[in-house]
Amino acid sequence: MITGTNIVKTFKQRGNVLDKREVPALRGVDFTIPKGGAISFIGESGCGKTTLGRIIAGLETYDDGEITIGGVDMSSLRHRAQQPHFRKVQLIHQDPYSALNPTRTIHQSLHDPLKLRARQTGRSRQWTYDRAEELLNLVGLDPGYVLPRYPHQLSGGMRQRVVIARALTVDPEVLIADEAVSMIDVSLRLGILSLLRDLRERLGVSLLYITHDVATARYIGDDGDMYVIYRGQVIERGPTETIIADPVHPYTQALLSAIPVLYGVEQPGAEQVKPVQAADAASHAEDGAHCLFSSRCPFADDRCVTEWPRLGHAHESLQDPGGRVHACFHPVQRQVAAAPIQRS
Amino acid sequence: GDGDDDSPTTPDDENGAVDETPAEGEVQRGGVYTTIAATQLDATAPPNPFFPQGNSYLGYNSMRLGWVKNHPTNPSEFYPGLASEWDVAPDNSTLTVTIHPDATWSDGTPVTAEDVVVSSDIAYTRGAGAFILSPGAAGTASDVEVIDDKTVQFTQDPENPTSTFINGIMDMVIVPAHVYADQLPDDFAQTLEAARNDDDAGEAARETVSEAGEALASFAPEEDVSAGPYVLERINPSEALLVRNEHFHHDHLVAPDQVILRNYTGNEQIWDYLRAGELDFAQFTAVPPDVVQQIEQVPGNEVSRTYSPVVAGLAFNQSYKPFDDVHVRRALAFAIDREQTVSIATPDGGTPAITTSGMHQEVLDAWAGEVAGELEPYAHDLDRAAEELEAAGMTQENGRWMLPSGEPFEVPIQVVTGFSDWITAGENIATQLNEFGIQSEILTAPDFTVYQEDMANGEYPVGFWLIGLGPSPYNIFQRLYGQSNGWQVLQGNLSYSPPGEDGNWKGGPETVEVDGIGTVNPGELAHELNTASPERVDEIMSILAQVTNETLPAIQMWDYINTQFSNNNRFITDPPDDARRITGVAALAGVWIQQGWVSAAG
Amino acid sequence: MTGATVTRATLRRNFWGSVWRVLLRKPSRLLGVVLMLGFAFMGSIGPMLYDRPLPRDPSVQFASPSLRHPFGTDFQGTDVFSLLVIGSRYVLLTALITAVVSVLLGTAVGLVAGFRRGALDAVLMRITDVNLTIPGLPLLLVLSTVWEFSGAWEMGLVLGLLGWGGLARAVRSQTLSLRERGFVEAARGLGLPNRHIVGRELLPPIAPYIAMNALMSLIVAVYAQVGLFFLGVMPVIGENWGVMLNRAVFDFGAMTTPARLPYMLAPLLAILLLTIAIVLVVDAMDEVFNPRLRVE
Amino acid sequence: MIWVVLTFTFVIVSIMPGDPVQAEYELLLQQGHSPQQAEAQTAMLHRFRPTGSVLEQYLEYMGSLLRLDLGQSVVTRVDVSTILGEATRWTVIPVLIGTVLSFVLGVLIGVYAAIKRSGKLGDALTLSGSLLRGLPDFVVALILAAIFATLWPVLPRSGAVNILYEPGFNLDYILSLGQHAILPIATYAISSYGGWILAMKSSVVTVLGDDFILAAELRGMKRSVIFRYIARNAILPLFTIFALSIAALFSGAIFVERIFNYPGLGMLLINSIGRRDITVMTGAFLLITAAVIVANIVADMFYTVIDPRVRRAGDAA
Amino acid sequence: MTLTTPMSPDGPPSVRIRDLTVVYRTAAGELPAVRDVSMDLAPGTVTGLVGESGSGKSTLALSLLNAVQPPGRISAGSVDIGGLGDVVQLRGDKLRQARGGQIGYVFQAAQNSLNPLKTVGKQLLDLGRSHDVKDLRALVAEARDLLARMGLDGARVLDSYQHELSGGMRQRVGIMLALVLNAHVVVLDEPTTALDMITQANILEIIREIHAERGLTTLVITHDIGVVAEVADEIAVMYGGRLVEQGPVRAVLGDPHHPYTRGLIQAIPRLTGDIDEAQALPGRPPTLTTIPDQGCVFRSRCALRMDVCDTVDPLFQSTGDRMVACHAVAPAATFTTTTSESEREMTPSRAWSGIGSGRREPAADGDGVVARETNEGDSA
Ligand SMILES: Nc1ncnc2c1ncn2[C@@H]1O[C@H](COP(=O)(O)OP(=O)(O)OP(=O)(O)O)[C@@H](O)[C@H]1O
Ligand SMILES: Nc1ncnc2c1ncn2[C@@H]1O[C@H](COP(=O)(O)OP(=O)(O)OP(=O)(O)O)[C@@H](O)[C@H]1O
Ligand SMILES: [Mg+2]
Ligand SMILES: [Mg+2]
Repeated sequence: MITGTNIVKTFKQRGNVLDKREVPALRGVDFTIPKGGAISFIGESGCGKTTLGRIIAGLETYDDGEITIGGVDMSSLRHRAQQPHFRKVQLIHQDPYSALNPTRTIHQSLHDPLKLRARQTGRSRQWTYDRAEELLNLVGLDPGYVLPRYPHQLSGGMRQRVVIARALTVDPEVLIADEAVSMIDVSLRLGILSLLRDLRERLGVSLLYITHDVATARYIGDDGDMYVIYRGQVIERGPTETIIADPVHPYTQALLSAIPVLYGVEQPGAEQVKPVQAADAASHAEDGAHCLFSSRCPFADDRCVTEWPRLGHAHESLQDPGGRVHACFHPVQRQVAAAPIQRS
Repeated sequence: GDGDDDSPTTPDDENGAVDETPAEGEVQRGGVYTTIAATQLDATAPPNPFFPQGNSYLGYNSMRLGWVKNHPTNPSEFYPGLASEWDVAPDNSTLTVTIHPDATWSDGTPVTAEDVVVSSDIAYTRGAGAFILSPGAAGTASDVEVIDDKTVQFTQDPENPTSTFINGIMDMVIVPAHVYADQLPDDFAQTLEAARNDDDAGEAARETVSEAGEALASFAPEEDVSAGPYVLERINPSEALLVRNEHFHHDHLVAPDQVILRNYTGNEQIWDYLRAGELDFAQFTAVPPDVVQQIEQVPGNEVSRTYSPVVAGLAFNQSYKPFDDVHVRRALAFAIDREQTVSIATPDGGTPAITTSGMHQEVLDAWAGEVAGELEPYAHDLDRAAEELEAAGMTQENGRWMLPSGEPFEVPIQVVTGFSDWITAGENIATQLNEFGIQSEILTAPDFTVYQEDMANGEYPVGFWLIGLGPSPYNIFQRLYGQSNGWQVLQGNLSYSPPGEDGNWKGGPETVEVDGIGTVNPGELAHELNTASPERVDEIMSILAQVTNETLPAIQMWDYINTQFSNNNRFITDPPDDARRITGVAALAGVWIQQGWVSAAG
Repeated sequence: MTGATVTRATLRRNFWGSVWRVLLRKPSRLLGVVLMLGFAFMGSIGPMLYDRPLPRDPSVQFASPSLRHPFGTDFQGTDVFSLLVIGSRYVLLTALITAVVSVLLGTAVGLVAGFRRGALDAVLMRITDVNLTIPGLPLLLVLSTVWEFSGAWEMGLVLGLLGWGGLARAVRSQTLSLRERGFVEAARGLGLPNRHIVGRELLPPIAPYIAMNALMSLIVAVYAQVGLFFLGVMPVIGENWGVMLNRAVFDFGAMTTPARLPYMLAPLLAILLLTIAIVLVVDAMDEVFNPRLRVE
Repeated sequence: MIWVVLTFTFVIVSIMPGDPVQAEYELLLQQGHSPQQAEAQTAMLHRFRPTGSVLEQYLEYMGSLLRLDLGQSVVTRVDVSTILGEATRWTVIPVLIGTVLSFVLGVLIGVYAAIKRSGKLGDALTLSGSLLRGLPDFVVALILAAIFATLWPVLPRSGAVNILYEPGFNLDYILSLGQHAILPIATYAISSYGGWILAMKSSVVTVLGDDFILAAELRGMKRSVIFRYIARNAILPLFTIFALSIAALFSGAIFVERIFNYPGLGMLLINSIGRRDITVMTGAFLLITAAVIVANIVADMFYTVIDPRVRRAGDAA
Repeated sequence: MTLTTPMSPDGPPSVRIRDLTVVYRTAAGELPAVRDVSMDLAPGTVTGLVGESGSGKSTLALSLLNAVQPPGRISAGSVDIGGLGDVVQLRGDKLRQARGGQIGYVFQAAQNSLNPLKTVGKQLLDLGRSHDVKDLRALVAEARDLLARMGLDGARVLDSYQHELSGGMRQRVGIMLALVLNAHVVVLDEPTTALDMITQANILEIIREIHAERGLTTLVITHDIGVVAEVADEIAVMYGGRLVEQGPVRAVLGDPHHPYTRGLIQAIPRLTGDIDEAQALPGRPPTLTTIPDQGCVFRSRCALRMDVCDTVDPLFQSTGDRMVACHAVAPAATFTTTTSESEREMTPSRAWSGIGSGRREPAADGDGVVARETNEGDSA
């Protein structure tokens, strides 16, 4: 199990001496990845999803907060000591094209971590070969075909499977899939997604799924929690089905409303919400003084621009048995998600 | 000698006795005369002859009292410059100079005795020639007396009278007092007086004098004021343009209206100019034989070859074994085919040395003609070379000569980058020695400065070296047995330093035994040449010739030939033979022009 | 596994096959390779083929080119071609050492700076800047008055030390961009040691670039040393193309008498051919490596 | 940066062997001066040599540098800045003309080579570009000299201008300047032009692959407009190389000026090294280094001016 | 089934593609990226073209402007555009004028379709001059209007460089530049890829509205069926360089005939309903070199594969309300293979001449959940 408490990350961009901009990427995010469970983070571009994923995978530092992996608090450890823990968390990159070294065969790419593993666990050389084949089989690839090839000789889908196989070489407890299918062909996406689902079932790995495609998040883990994140703040969190069916935060609602409706198969939700402004037009001269979404929110009132709603603040105003929390002063459930057309 | 006897003459009868009553139109006038600047042109420097780089053009816009002839035996013969007469006391103790009555500066003021006095004061600040301020220094001027407006008398310090005294004074640059006098401190005469004393005050005075010299060096006169045939018009980084000085006292003899002096950075540039027929005159440069051919083929070009007072030698540092063994040096002298070397390296620039006496052959004939025939010529003879090597305890194995220690005998020959004749000769010598079984290679110093310093530091066992520097006998042997061999004059007294100290890099023995003469101290003899009577000089010269021939501190490779190029398309440049020998090539063409030996063609 | 090995062998064959195809596509490239091999032979074996001292015939100084003497003879009647062959050893050996030194240094500095970033990067890049800013040739001129780089080793070392900046910068920027690539990050995530990441993940993609750079630095090294000898700031010792050039121009009047041009043209032609060879080979390498391994 | 270079140079120059006075003396002898004349000529020089420990000299030199005083020539006593000023124009002007020429030519041909990159001609142009880039400038200079000064002697191989012409704005003088500068300029142009072709070609190929070019075509923009788009975007990255190339040419000037006996900085450096004129040497080296640094800075600034991406970002700051 | 009557000069033009084949020269010879495609874009409709990566969508789109880039070329076929004639035959200035003038193209990566060194305004002027627009002021005014219509501050945008605009803004600028010269055929290649959800929804809405307002004939290319469903009247599905199915959006989505279309729709996870209904499509899409040169291109992934599929190209022929290229669903066999799904016919097939009428279910507005217009926010 991995938990994060109040993770804060601010990027300091160095333009030149005079120009030091601070980009708050995460503003105190709490999360829990239960063992064997799946959670998902959704949100529009630039809201901090990738940053969070990288932090959890130990690839990025964070400014404040606390991460525990298997009960061990990372911030109390030195960099070297953190490593074995972070190795239990493997990140699967969005871009399968850059995730594999173009100059090395799949065989080489898989064997390096396996050899390391073999050395650590005192296993034989043969084990690494067997394991490589085993893993490729596991992700649905033909080892004989794939192993000797270079990445550019494989299709995107195959590459992404190889990436997953490589992540599995270190027997991770958590896989973080950051938009893992957004660059894969439509017809192949579902294959990768079901592979991830499958791995969760067969190997018991937890999944952290990062996406802006809510439907795929639902596919991966409809039993887990969904976190809706907006400009570095989680503004709504709850069981996936609850969030989709009855979102209360206007941002969540806007996000769900924006998902294209497959007319002919579905019909749009009845109470769709549209943000007042595009994200890029909204003013960013803020901080801490008001709701981050207030400038785009069709329902914002005076309170929204003078106070900053924290996650769970507005709890009392809403009976929520399912464990959903949100950060809105005016939570109203709206049915925005498209629904399948009822047959007959 | 009397100046009037040496008045300028040309072979051409018409132009005889020009000194007395110059006639109009006796030389064809007009045109631009192009030649090579001897020193580096410096467009940024002031036209001041005391500027260290010498940014004035001797013979053109910078004048001396007289022009030193490079006579093989008599160092004190001159062509008249600003002086029309000079009178030398028999014991060299006084020199009385009369300035040409018409001598005038280019700004119209006449040249006077005052100018000469100021010039000699300035000469002291330069610390050379007859104007040295070290107490007790030999051959220095001690008194300057103005006889009348055009006459000055110089007296030599009687303690150490030498023959170089006259030379030094005649060779002094004369500058206009009205331009330069202000540059000297007020009571400069007293300062000079004080500086002769060997005490603290003298030391201080000498410092003052040197400082004055330093200041003078960077003095930039507003315009070029010359008593010579030309004044400087302008200068750019590669050329200087001089125009006729109408006030020059022999202006009617001066043919070219303008003179261009070209800069050069490498000899090859001069070759280019010559090949293009662009130069009316060029002084000596090392030129490869077929380049000479090329140059000769250009219409109008003429090549003249005359005596040059310099000899190229292969000098030894006798601190290195086995070069301390005279047999080894002799073996090398026999082993090297000088004829071949010279024919390959510099057929136009030198004649193979007939013997190795430390003197130019012409000088040798003049001074010691009687011993010349008896000297060992060291003609190419590999058998004798082998004998000498065996005498030095060497043996031949598989055709290679081995030292007594069993190691191969190696002869590294040091030369300098850019000295093409030395390099080519060195390469040829190395090839010859290798063919004879002596391991040899040439090594090059990157430039002359480094060569010079390394040589003085004793880093080269064998290297090329200029010797036989004429015309003064003293100079000739000073080169071989002076400071570089351990003898140097300190406060007028000769002292000896062992090899490796005080610049003694040759490391030759202090005294040598010579057949038929006995023990000889070559250093002392060489020093004596400065003051010796002519008879004594004769005697010393033949002894030293023999000493040098037998002990071989250096193997004489070739006597330089002064190869001069001229082009007669625009001007006929036709000086008498001995005028081609005027010391300091810088002066050559300028002197000829003012003497009327150059006239415009057609 | 056997299946895989077989396929790997095929792949390797394919690689050489593609090299061959690339060479055949333009015969000029083949020429480049042949020339390169020729120069390698000339520098390594060539000098051994001649008896020393070289035979000479003072009667045929500066003979014009003929069948016996393709570039004529020199001032002592020695065959210029044999001088050229013997002179190639120093030139090529120096160039090789230079290339090795500058490539090793440049790659190491670039990789470390790009991979480590932070303060070390800043320091290394400062040094690189200095290295890049100091004008090499003038510095060499000044240096040559202090040191005599008479041996090929010293010369190569000095040239190498002066010439690594450009590569270091390029390698660093490539490393930085590769660092952002998923596979480097993945290797970190998998806990692979830095040694592995630098050696196995970062180096291979930039290796072709480095190789091409090494070849180009051969040219630069030849240029620099021959130039130094040509200018005469280096000791003009007999067996070197630069010395031949120097003597030809400054001592033998090659620029004045056309008859002596061959002596100058011989080393010029050698440099020209070497440049052509390297350029052609780099061109071929570019095509062999780029479509497959282009890093950008 | 300059300081590092400077100190480095100073140290090297200080430990340099050789004595300018001795060198001068022996040269005079070789020219046929008598030892006395040679000594008279050189005696003064002894006083010009620097005295004191290397550290003292260094501190003094640095001190005067702060006052922008480069000292005086050890050999001639002329202010180093005067000497450098004189030499610099002979280097800078031909180098600039050569660079601009080759830049224009290289850029045009580079564009052509990029457009025809799959054809034989484009290939040949590219290859010739790499060849010329690889070819040392002294090779180019020597070949040019051999052709135009030796085999077919139509151009001078020494000097900068004929002294007979009155300096100033008159036709003769300017023609003479031009005639002397042709070969150096041609060398600079030829030896740098290959680099431009290659740089421009690869830059154009990159830009051609950029979507906005296709977009412009699909919007029916005129060819000339599209060409302008390509050219401007492709040239932009070349400006950084421009600075570097000028730096390279300054080094190349040493060869070019030596071969054509052209009186610029390179020649000055060689001569001053030969004469062990320490202050001039340091000054020349410093100037060349400073030129390189300044060229880099100027290129950066220029880049900022012409690239709106950088410019506007800078404005915002 | 389609109306191909040429429209009056003022109305939206029609586009008729016939037997279009586009080949690319590769190491293995010239390979067709688009083969024998015939398609009609009815005047005034939005047609959505979907297909996987490499199926030839962009190639087809470029063919509409006769702008296939080397090493590709149109090797056969024609593209007739109402009022223009066969674009494939156009050359030189005429062709250039047609591009931008009559046919607007919004680039696949519109993010990068602007010259980074020039302001949008300057590029607009370049465009105007290229098309010999006399009144440049009017052009600028028109551009400003269009931008304002899309919710942007026109003056500011025109004065901006590309890097100062966000992805969504650049895309809108792209649309503006495609329309500002009054083109009536508009091709949008992946107009929303790389935009986030909310922006995408916004852009799609704009496309829809402008299409209606200006009377356009629009082709929207995407690999996202959701986008087509949102924006298009008509859908065309491409696979391996062929058109495999074309018909009214709702009809096709509700009842896909071609096994590929069906698989594709099934492979999309849905937001609500039974998530496990989603089924992955086996196999992987062909690339240029692996497209079989005879027989059905989809057969290797097809559940309905028959022997005839290996050898005979299925005809792209009309079955009821649409065109399908499949042996298994050929007119005669249609109902034998799709009977189980015939009930889906509930979606009313709709004429594409009606512009956007009633396509979208009206948003519930009773309780104040009114979707505000985007443009209001921007100008604020
Ligand atoms: N290395 C970095 N330096 C500076 N800012 C950064 C850096 N990485 C991310 N950011 C900024 O942090 C914020 C969050 O970025 P992040 O990549 O986590 O977003 P995201 O939700 O993954 O977006 P997307 O959906 O586009 O992938 C953004 O504003 C981004 O610009
Ligand atoms: N320049 C080219 N050279 C060779 N083949 C090409 C070229 N451009 C495209 N192709 C090939 O043509 C086929 C169709 O490409 P096209 O770009 O039209 O596909 P697409 O459907 O637009 O794909 P995407 O969704 O990735 O944009 C692909 O197989 C592609 O590999
Ligand atoms: Mg992301
Ligand atoms: Mg496409």
